[in-house]
Amino acid sequence: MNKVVANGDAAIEGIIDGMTLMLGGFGLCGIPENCISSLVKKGTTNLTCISNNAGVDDFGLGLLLQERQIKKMISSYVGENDEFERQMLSGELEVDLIPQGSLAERCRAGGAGIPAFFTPAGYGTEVAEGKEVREFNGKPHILESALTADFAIVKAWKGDRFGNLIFKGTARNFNPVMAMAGKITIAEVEELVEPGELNPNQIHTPGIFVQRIFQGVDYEKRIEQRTTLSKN
Amino acid sequence: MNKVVANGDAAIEGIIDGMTLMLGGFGLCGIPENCISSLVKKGTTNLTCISNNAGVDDFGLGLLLQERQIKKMISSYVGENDEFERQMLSGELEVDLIPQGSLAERCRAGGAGIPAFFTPAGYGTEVAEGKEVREFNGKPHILESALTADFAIVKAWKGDRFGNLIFKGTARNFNPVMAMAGKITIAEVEELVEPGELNPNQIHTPGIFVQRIFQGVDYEKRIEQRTTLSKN
Amino acid sequence: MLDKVGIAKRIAQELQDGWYVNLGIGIPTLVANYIPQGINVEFQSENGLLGMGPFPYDGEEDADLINAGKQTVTLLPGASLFDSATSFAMIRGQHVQLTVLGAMEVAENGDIANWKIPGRMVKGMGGAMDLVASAENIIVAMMHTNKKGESKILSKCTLPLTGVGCVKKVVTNLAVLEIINGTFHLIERAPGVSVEEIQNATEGTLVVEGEIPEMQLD
Amino acid sequence: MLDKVGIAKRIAQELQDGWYVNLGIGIPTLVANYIPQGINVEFQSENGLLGMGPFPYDGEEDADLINAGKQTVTLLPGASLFDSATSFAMIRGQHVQLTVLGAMEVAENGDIANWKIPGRMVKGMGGAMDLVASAENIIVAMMHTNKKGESKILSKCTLPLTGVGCVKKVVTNLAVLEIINGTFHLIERAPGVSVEEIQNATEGTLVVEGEIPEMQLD
Repeated sequence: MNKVVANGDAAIEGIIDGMTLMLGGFGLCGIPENCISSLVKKGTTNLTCISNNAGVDDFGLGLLLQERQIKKMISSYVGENDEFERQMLSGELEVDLIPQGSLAERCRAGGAGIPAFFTPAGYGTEVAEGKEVREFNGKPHILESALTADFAIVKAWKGDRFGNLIFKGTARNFNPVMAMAGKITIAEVEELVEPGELNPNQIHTPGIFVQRIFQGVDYEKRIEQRTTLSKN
Repeated sequence: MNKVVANGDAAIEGIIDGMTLMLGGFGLCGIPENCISSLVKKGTTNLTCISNNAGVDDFGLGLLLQERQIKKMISSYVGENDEFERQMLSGELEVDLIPQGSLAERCRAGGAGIPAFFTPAGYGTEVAEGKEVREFNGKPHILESALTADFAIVKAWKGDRFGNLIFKGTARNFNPVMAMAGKITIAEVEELVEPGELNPNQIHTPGIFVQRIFQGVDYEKRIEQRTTLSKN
Repeated sequence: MLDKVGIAKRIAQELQDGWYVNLGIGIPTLVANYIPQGINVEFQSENGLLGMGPFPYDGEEDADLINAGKQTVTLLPGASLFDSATSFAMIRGQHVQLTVLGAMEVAENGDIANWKIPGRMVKGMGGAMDLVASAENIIVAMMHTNKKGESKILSKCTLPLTGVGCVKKVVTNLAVLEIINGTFHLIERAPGVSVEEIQNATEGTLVVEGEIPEMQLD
Repeated sequence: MLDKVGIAKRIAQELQDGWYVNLGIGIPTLVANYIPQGINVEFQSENGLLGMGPFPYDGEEDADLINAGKQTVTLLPGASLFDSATSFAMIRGQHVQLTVLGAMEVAENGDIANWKIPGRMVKGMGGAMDLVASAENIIVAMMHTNKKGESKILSKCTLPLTGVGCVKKVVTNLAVLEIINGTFHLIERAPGVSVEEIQNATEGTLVVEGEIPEMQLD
């Protein structure tokens, strides 16, 4: 059950041009910084990236956008990234925008063997185009399909050699559902411990969903909007 | 945000004849013992009970069966209860048997605003009768609908006044998904604490899903199959 | 006429004790600052947090604790953290009693547009489509007109929709409007604003019945 | 001929290092006792537990820690606990590499029946329908014949089905069978059991090709 790999470079082995990746995080919170760096270094291109956001110009997925490694983004919100907007409006980058709740649920469905489900979100909007509409309890819903990925890359706070993960604060976000939906799931963690050190009752992502794990280094954990109150 | 009620009797206020209830637990593990006692005492009848199992003859939901308070059971497995089998085979009790995973997912769906989803479980069996079949990735699936209840009654280990819950061991089982699916959700807990005492990162059921909470008494926590090893 | 704070204050009057509330980015966020006395509400942030508190003190900010606007926040006692699927289970499952969000346009049939300007701005819908499609109780916080003075309270939305027929109440810098049977109904005027001013700023059908009271703020 | 322990031992030979395995009630449960040396597997119990260990010592049993058979169990280092929806997400999502379960009947087209005898016994399917519909890799552990000596390895199931076309391998007290293109194929004989005995005990179509080896246990 030992799933430990050395580092980000080793973790992303097997990711090749044209693959579909899921990357956890909300904004810059809870993103797999080490694996993103390794992907930039490796130069893999034509990637389809499923991630709630696209980072900022010089951090997170923005780094892969800068290098033109991403062919298509599947996200719910892509503001706060000028390069993204430029590539999108110019048509260089394909973009599939999905309601955030549908994105989360579609990832979970992909991991849970639910090929499709009905949701009210997006009915009557361009999101519903080409999708089946059905009424339940007098309310129209659209049929959304599961999402899966060749690799899911998530970031956790603590993890053990078996791949059990615990997240911290709102850095949890999409990470647990994406961990479920990867054909291969890579977890980078701030602290890697031995099996038995994490309380079984407090594990957010059971190790069964994780195939590779490593302790990341040099986390910047950049804050997008530093909002504070003065103590005076 | 104070959701505390005095006890089981107060918690079940508003449950009337003919209602649909969800009751957490797997076998006798993690069942809401106090509320079941209060329901027996109150004598509410014609209940539809959604619960993975039906207890044993003299404990758990078996107590409600003995008193003929249950009109219909919606469960996945009902062995180990002679009175249940007798009422079922004689036609006194309606029974809807559902695959365990579909039962869990249908409760979650009910709580999550997903009116229906596709699953492979039950395809080609009597469970699929009257249900839509659709192929995804070359594999037939059936459409299952969400379950909700007038009241969901769950049992947790610890809870706070806001309704946040932490479960222990495998007593978690159906409790979190049923907590989501009740129009009114009652939680009975072994230990009731003040908001702030539970670690926000370790809460299994956020308080938003819970409307009433109380600290139960006299938990018997009966063991159905006491399997042990000798120390020698 | 109200400023953004005024709009937030007026919306805060709608809060009821024990409600779980989701506040969108912008004006809606300000509502948290004006909760009426004696009312306890909990704020849900769709990135996975219930029981959101104020911004942290200088130096105490935590990169792992942000709200849906990516701002650093704190947790109040009784808070809980969860993943995105659970968060939207709360929203889609109608466990959140009130959703407050901004809009570019609202139409008299309850349609709302707030996520895209074709060919120009594409930020994405984030959680807005889930919120508007699911919530029983939506209040839109917005300016009555755009920078050119054109009405954003319309007979029909011109921008790509976020949701259809879902808005029931709108609080603008000029008025409180309710949508009933496919028309806007004027409920309250902002301090010092006349019914005529509101009528002139409203492109959609506006029903004015009887005396329209002025908002009572503070 | 094998006893129940023998069947469990033979199935244990199928385990591969790193697999997550769900063992049904009855004979399948015994498989956990015969894991080959050098192989690490983790057992999933569908009531919400991964990393299931042996029974507790006398006096150390915990009512809050049971397996899907309602037996008291323990946790191994690296175990995790979760709710029923997550548990079946693992199963339905094919994260479990091997499912071992019992059956009343198996048919040559891969159908399985194990949950109901009309008018007589109705225990319910529990998690079996989810398991058989989802698992890529299912081994059925069963007796080749019933108490009356009638075959349970059939051309067509007579009892209500649990799943269709899902069984690929069957280990009985007499033989190891594989289902390939709608027929049973005899792979191994139990010690001391002849091909003819197996043929006589098998109602379904049985393909016997070449020399059939005897199982190697221990």
